[in-house]
Amino acid sequence: MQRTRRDILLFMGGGAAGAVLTPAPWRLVTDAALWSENWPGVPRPARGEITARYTNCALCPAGCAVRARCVSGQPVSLAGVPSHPLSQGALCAFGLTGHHLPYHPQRLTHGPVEEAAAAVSAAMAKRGPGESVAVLDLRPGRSASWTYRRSMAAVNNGLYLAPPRPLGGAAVDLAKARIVLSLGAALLDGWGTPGNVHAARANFHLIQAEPWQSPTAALADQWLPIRPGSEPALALALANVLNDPKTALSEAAEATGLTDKQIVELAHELVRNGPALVLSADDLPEALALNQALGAWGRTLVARAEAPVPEPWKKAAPERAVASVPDASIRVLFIDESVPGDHIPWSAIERKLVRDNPVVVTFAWSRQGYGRHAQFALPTAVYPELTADIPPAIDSPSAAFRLSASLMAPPAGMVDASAFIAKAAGIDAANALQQRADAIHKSGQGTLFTCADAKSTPLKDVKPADFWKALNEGACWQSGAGDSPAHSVGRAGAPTAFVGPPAFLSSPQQSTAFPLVVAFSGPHAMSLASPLMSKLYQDSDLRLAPNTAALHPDTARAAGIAGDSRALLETPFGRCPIAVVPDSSVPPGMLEVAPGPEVLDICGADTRAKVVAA
Amino acid sequence: MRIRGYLVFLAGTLAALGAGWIGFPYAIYTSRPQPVDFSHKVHAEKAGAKCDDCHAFRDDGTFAGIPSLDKCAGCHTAPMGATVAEKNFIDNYVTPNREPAWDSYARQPENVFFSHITHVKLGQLKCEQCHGDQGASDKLRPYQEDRISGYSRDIWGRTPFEGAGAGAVPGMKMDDCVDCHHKHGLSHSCLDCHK
Amino acid sequence: MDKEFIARGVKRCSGGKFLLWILPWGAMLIFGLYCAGLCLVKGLNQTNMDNRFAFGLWIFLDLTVIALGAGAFFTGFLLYILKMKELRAVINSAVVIGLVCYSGAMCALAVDVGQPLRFWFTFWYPNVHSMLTEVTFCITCYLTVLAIEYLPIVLRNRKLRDVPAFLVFEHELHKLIYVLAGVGTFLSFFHQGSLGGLYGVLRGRPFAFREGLGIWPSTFFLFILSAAAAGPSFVLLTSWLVEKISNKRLVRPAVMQMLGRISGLLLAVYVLLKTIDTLVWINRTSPGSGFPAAQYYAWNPFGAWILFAEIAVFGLLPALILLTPKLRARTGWLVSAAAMASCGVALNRFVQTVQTLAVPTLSFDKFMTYTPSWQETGTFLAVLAYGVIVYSFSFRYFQLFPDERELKRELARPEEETALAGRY
Amino acid sequence: MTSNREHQKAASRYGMTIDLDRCTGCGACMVACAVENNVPPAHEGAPARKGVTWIRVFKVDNGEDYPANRSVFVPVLCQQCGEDTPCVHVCPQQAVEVDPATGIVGQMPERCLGCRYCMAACPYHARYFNWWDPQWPAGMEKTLNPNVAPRMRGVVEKCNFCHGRWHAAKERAAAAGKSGIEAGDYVPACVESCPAGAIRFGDLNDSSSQPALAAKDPHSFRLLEKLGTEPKIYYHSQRDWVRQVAAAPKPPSAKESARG
Repeated sequence: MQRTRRDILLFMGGGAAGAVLTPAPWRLVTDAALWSENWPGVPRPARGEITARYTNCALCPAGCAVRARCVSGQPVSLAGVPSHPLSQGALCAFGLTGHHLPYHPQRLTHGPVEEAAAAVSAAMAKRGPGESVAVLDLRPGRSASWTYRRSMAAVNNGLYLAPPRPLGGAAVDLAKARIVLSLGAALLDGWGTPGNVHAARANFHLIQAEPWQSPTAALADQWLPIRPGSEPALALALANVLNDPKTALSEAAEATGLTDKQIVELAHELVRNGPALVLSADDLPEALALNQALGAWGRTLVARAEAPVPEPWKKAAPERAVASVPDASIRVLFIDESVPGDHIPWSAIERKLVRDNPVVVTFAWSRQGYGRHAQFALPTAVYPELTADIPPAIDSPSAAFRLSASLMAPPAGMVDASAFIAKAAGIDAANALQQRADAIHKSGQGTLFTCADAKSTPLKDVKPADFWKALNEGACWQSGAGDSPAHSVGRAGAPTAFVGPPAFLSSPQQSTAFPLVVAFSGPHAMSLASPLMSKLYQDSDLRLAPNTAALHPDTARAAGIAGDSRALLETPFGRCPIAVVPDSSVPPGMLEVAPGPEVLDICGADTRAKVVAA
Repeated sequence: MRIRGYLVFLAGTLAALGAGWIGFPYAIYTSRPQPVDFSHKVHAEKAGAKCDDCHAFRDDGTFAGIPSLDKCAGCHTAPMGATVAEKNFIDNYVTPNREPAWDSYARQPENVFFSHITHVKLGQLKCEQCHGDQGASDKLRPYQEDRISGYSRDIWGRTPFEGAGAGAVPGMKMDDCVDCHHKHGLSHSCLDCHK
Repeated sequence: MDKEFIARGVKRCSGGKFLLWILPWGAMLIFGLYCAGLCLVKGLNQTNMDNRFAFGLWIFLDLTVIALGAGAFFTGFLLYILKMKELRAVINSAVVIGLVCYSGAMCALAVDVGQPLRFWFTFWYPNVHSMLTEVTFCITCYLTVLAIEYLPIVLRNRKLRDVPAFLVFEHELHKLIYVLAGVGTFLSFFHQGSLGGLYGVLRGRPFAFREGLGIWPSTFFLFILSAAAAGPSFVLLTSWLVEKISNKRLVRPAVMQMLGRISGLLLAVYVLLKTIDTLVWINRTSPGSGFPAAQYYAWNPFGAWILFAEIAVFGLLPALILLTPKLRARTGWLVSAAAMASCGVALNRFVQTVQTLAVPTLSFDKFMTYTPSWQETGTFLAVLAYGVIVYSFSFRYFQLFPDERELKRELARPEEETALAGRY
Repeated sequence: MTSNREHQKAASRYGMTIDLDRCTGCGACMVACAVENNVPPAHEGAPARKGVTWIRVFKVDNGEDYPANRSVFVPVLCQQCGEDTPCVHVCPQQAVEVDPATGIVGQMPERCLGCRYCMAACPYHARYFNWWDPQWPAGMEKTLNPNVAPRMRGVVEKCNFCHGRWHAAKERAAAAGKSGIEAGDYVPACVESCPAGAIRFGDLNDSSSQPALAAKDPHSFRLLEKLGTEPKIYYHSQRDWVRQVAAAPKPPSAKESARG
């Protein structure tokens, strides 16, 4: 017994001694280290041929030109197209990560298509008198929008609804402006076409009248920290001063927190250093009035032009604002949110629906958004899968037509909103895009910019087939300066009737129930952006996370909230939970909110709100 | 008794040496055959193909590596010879249009950036210099993969302790790269080749 | 049942009692190992460290235990090189402490790195300019030395002596002891220094950065000195603790006082140099790199008090106590002074590691705070428990205090002895 | 050897200039960087300080309360220190080095032990540790950049001026038979992506390059210049208070703010 144990020990000892003299132990140690550099859980990027393909970003009306770097066809990174006439090679954070959207965890992958179609036709058939069918188009001005308008014209009592457009749908010629007064417009933070704005920035003096120090305010030549919600008052006061220098300004001064002197000087500055331009965050009639008073109309502010459309399309339903629809009157409502656009709080839409089970069909690529409220949420392709045209941006004085051309095939089972709605209305809208392109080509006006070679060629010299091909490779058509005015949109043919004093829409004293003015700290698309945007709000302090609000510590204390904490955001439209961050750079009486689906349900343009401890 | 002790000890040592030097180098690799019984030799002679006829460079200078199926299908839509190998290839891959799952002997790890064109065009290296006489081989040798690190034996075989190793293929380990770069005074930093 | 393992002529408590004593520590160890396992398997996301607080509890632990473990090399140095024969009474205990501290630190480090599988890179591709390389090499070597020094203690175990081969081996080893002591001393001096250099070289962290004497920043030498000062204090402290816990007399008061005197002496020198160094740093080094030193202490809770505590309360004060023969003679004073000295060195290591990372460098930095996660704390406790367990076993089965037997005989009244014998 | 001398001649010191008067804090650089370098989205519920952002834009303000409060956005990336680079000499196993050919401070994830000593050494907090294995939402790994290897958990990484792009540029040059690359062939992702054109990139050895010019501009500054680490990132601002951000931190102010 004793003997053998001893032997075993000796044998093992010898073994150990021998093993050290063989590759085995050393190789095992090395291999273990090598394994650590490609162990499971670390993905391998696919290799393949690297190509550049071109398209236009569909994530906002700016429609910046995009150069996609593709590995065997799959886009792996996006960049701007230098020397592009509209976007000047710039792309925003959202655009740069657009190619992630198809893989968004919130992606809507399937929906009850047949059921929806059946329910729609049934509801349309047995509609009561005065009950309407409506399409809510969050991105008006597309060819798809025309399809909707034609469809709604085809059905009786059909409505085409769109969110109000800033500046009443007028377009802006920044290049001509020498002084710009921005009433809270995020001029340097996503307004219009970033590239275009930054290119023009050097040539105008920027005055930002805004209660909080937005990124734009921080970089403006002059920041006027006015009272929250007093933008209309300021615009109106300025307009009045220009029309009648002896106007009493005390009320305006009171509302804005500026002195009479400041207002008068501002007015003179605008005139002196013109051509001037006044921009506003929301669609303020006052802003239009001021522009008119400044003689901006026709110089820095022009009617927005649209690319020509085929004659037969002209028989289309007019564009209407949701607010103008009588309550409880919509039986069937289609909402197209396949591309992010301006936002209307759901609660504002809901009240327009008939009380007894209305049929609401949303076309969206994401599970967030209106789909959460509709009984039929149908999945659509998403940029960069879909092929659709992009309406001209607010800062493009000339008409433009470009496609967000598909860079990758959408997954099976995706629905085309316009086809669905056209079918429901019984009209034929097949290949509308190509018809539009042909119509444009027939007009023979303008020039065509092709991305690959960065060349502009007169449209006259381009063959129809080539035109269509070029469009599908991201090319951009622009109407030239001397062209006969293309189709113009909105109620911007001339500015709205001059708004006379003293109609203060909203001065801070007014609503006491909801004392706080809501300012969105980012575009509405924030909550539907690439997962990588978490770099900006989770890995850094750059943006507020969706459904988060920053407010002045005093405001927070007044609401009984201490430090970072959860709270309830309450507006006339309802309430939702939010995270609260104290930030002494936010003015008292204001709430800086990062849009998230829940917040957007209850917050719209110039909403008042209050925060209560949860 | 004492002698016996030494003998037992020695036995242990020998056993370990044997296992470590003979058994281990084979045990550490898994080996699998290539999907297609391909002969470089035949293609070099019959088709008179040079390496970069099939292993081509793309326009941007990147290396396409193992040709994709359509390249083969260019000639092999229908059998050209009477070999079983070709018939199998056509039946299993060309007709169903299925890419063969080739195993690349020389595929470097993910963290390595290797530019063929730099070495071929600027460095004036012959393919054989790294890949050996692969081009003249009549069969594809089985692909050997390290069980633990998961790397091909060609790029991660032949540790200083291990014998001659797989085939007559020269090394494609980091040391081999570094040696050559040193010789030509081209070693600046890790980032030259690592990504 | 383990009687035949216990040295002749000394009394140890019953196996059951011993088990009871070990049990809680064992539990702690097991929990700690579970925590460490989590960190190894799931990764360091288990800890509360982050990109700004890249080091945390563990590094503090490593530096501290290694400083306290310095007793091993320094006592060895005094005994074998400077021939202070009296210290033979504690050398074994000191060696065990050293072994425990160093091996514990090594284990903590293994968990602390993100890729433990690559531990050998440091040896295979060493960057000779890095203090961490010095540390790694020295600690590894010294750990080996300690293991060899520990071997004879083990082999002198009553049972193991039966094996003749072991006896011979032990005897041979013993001849080596002087060489070992020498090597050990050199190694430890060196890596204590490197540990100091670790932070002293951080040009990017003006709070820690110190100017160099030769190729090493001043902290290099301060760490050596502080460790040498704290080491004997800690040996003293542990010996006293063991006496209390086991309720036996193990070391002659004279030896204790000697340790105290040495510690005090070195501590005094250390405090002097540390003060000079701090003044140079405040008036030259720190402003030189654009950081007025005053502002470091504007960040609560790390006010100027911490500097005062480090130098005066836990440095100067114990030094004075240990240097006054009257006070030194009183066990209470002696031990509490030793305790303070040990705390002082711990505090110094804390400042070096944690406060350095806490104070901002960029003007838009925030002051960083950090609290270890339970996984971190668990791992920390594991090292502690491991130490206690190893020491307890060594004390039970090996001759850690050679004088124990004679001291026992000197204990005149037998009945008291029997009375004591029952207790642990 | 000839090639060696040629390389010495060709040696460049890449640097950057960032115009703080143009930066709108849109974050384009941060996401573009993450896309280019295969940096995964923030880990579910992880704190900000555990995130990996090779370039990170800080919101810095003058410490005043509303309405006197003024803020500026400061993009901070690896400053590519040129003089006794703090992170290089601390690394125990040569995982960090300055490339003599480009002046770029390189970090080798596959050599990194994850000891994080370099992070403690970096005054700019420009180094990031992979606390988790990288994770992308299902399918998103299809969009990874093949020129950059994703890093595994437990290693440190940082900005290397989009070295993958440098490789690509070199290869394109090689295809054209050239051994060197022209200015403009190689531009990091953040520079390319900045809509405001606030970030400019170039070779400091080329006196006509933007950074080289910025180095002489009185309104340009570098962060913590007094540390003497010769960073290659130059910041620029006409605003005096903004240039103060280069200096060491002021003692804490009473201002309560969880952001910026």
